[in-house]
Amino acid sequence: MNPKEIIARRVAKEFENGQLINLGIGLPTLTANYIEDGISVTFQSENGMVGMGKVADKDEIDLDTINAGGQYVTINDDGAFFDTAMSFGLIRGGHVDVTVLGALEVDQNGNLANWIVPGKMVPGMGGAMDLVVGAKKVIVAMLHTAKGKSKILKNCTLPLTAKNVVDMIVTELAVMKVTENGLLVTEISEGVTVEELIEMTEADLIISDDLVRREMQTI
Amino acid sequence: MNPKEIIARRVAKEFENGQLINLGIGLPTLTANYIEDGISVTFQSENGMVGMGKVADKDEIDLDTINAGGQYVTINDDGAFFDTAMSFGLIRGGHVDVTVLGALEVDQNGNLANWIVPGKMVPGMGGAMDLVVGAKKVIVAMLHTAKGKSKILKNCTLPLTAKNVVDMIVTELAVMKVTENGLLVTEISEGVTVEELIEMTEADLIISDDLVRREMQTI
Amino acid sequence: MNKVISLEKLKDIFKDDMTIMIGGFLGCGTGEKLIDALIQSDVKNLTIIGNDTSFVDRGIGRLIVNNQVKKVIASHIGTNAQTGQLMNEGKLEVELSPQGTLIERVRAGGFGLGGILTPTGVGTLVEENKEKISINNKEYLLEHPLRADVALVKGSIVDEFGNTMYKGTTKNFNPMIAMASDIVIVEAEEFVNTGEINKEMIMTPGVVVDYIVKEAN
Amino acid sequence: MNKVISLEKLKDIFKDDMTIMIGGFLGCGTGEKLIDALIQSDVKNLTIIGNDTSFVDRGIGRLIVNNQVKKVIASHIGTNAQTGQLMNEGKLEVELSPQGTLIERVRAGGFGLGGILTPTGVGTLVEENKEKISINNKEYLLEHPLRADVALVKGSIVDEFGNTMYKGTTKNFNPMIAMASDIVIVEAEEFVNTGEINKEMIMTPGVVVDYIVKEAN
Repeated sequence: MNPKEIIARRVAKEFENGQLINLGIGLPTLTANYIEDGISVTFQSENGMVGMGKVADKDEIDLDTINAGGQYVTINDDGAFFDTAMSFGLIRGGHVDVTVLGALEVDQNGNLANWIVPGKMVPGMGGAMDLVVGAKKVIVAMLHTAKGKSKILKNCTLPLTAKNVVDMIVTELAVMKVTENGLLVTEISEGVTVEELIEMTEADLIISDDLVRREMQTI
Repeated sequence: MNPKEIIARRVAKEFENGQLINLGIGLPTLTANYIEDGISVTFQSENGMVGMGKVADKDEIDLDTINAGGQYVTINDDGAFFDTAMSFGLIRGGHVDVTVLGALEVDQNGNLANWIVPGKMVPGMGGAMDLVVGAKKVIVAMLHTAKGKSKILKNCTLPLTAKNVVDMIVTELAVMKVTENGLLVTEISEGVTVEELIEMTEADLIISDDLVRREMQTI
Repeated sequence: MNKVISLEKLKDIFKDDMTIMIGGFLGCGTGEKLIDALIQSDVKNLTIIGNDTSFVDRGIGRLIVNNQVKKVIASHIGTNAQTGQLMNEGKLEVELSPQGTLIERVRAGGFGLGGILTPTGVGTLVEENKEKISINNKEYLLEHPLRADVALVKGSIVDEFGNTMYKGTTKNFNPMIAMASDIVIVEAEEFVNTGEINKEMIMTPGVVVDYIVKEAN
Repeated sequence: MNKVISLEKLKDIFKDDMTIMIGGFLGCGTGEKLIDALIQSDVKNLTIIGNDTSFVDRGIGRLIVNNQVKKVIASHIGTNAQTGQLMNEGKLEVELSPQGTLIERVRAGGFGLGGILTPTGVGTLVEENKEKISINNKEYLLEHPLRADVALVKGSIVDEFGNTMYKGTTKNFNPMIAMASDIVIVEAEEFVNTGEINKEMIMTPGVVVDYIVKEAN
């Protein structure tokens, strides 16, 4: 199983019946493929839709219906369309239960940086700042390292997207929860030792007494 | 012609093509009956409608369509329904061209009092405070006196609905404009002398050099 | 997820001292079955947030007459003499808020805003105890958000998932209170299968709706 | 009152240095005929307010490529490389605003609010030079309203009076920019007689619309 699939499958386990969920572009979107049987959730696309379906097949394309990544998508029976003000009312107002998004950096205080690399990449924050401030649960889904360097830090070095907002980090190596005491490792992947994880993580880690070993065939 | 009809007919002359107009309950509503030929305006009902039509005949009643006074009304072809937030967005945002409303008191500084008589009558301001602050032109349409006392004062004595908002006062006796210099009488009704008007008005009046004598048959 | 609930079961939700937002304008767009249930529950000391207190025999007005209300936050109480009388007797607290301000406060509560700045009420009794902020040399009142424990919404057409459309002038406060309350109960004038409402008419998404009462009016 | 205007005549409205709000999200819900007219007018030094700068060959993106823009206020510019390049060269000023904040600023401009308080952006670069206000021990940024000289709106169905409905996700910024601009121009994908649009679907009332362009897409 490739690392991204490991991450997407694990994130999907967090979804609960009836939740409204917003998935960021890229890896976070993959989680929709792995929702457990019997779990029914609603996806939001912040450009103006709840009840978003899948990417449209050629014969399903409606030029007026795109997701926040610009792809043509379908809308489910339970869906509805809204303008941007209402869409972000749902977000800022705490009506979105879970937001899953990627990060450039995240730190042990739950700070998140994912919108700008000064002088290099200035795409803008889009809806990300509102999403992480407004959603009830913020899950960062990303590869543990970039170019061999830990993306999980003691303190973010890039300009923040928001302060103290991340609840959970899911990487191919581990699942970590941001707690008042610091970053608590609750699950570690098959074939990874605690020592290796600590080695690959710049942030201080607290290892849970109830650490779960994630076996790849069961996630 | 009765005093209220005199007032309503005169106010209606202020309406211009294409305007969005909000009429208060009572006398202001009568103005809709006297709109001049060739003038096409749109009426708003702040509870959630633009393009309001007339009071519904028995066979036209739709229980879901009322005006701000609680009467069943019709909606015109050019109309639309909105929630209260949008309705007051139109009002506060300056999209309403004219609001016509009654007053308990109005003064020469354009202050208006029409929502409370402490200890006696506390109906609440409803939408009046937003309307007089938001509308581009505020016309007070009322009888000149109440129980023999002038309703047009040097300074309002009742709690205000808003400060410095009234543009024009139309009574059965005169038309007055609130200017930087004070209350300018621009028109006086047939059979009323300037001296009588001054006598019946507590506010200081400036008589326009171009004072128009309103002849009843022509208004 | 079956959101349909009976009026009988609904009574378990209502508690003394709750803050309840109720849709409607002079009773138009108020769920009278929900008011029935609230009256039958006989919970007391309620704080009611709505545009007005309607008439003595309709909507919010009936709760006032039944002495279940400790405080009302509304823009207008003039059509219900009982409200004024209880207020004068010191038995009912009334907070009057301009209509446009009131709906923005509810919206701010539901949309996660910390407050709004409005020119309405500057220089009047409404500004008492409120912060004034000057933006570009114009004064505004800082008005705080409102939220409630329960919203009683009246939907013209409601589907099984809770998606709701409101006909004509029944919209008024309904779409906003559905965003600003912890528990959202919708009374369906017409109840349909999920997906049967034109998606361009849905103002309240089912995701914010907790319970649906489908007894016909 | 005939609001229908030709693309040719439309050019008389556009002036150098104007602030223009443009609807659309990555070009979906942007009136491309209106962009054509703006490009043909060749007015310069525009300030453009919109969600994003789309792609180089679509919507706002085309104005960027045509060097007509002095400043952009948007939430995202990452899909149009030209925006970033001109910014880095100092030829284009970019003000980034979080999407939810940006739309509330436009709404405040159109709805007569002096500002809004949002938790979004607290503790980030976004808070620079902005007032922070604490409400119930939570910090909020005071964000100021936005208005424009002209709004370029794309309507899915527009009637003669200007009443407009927006299909699917083309709504995005369109209903709010139509409230926040002195001159509102709507490009009609479908043009119908007054009264033919279902009144429950109209998001923009004709009273705020000044001009309608009905050339088919």
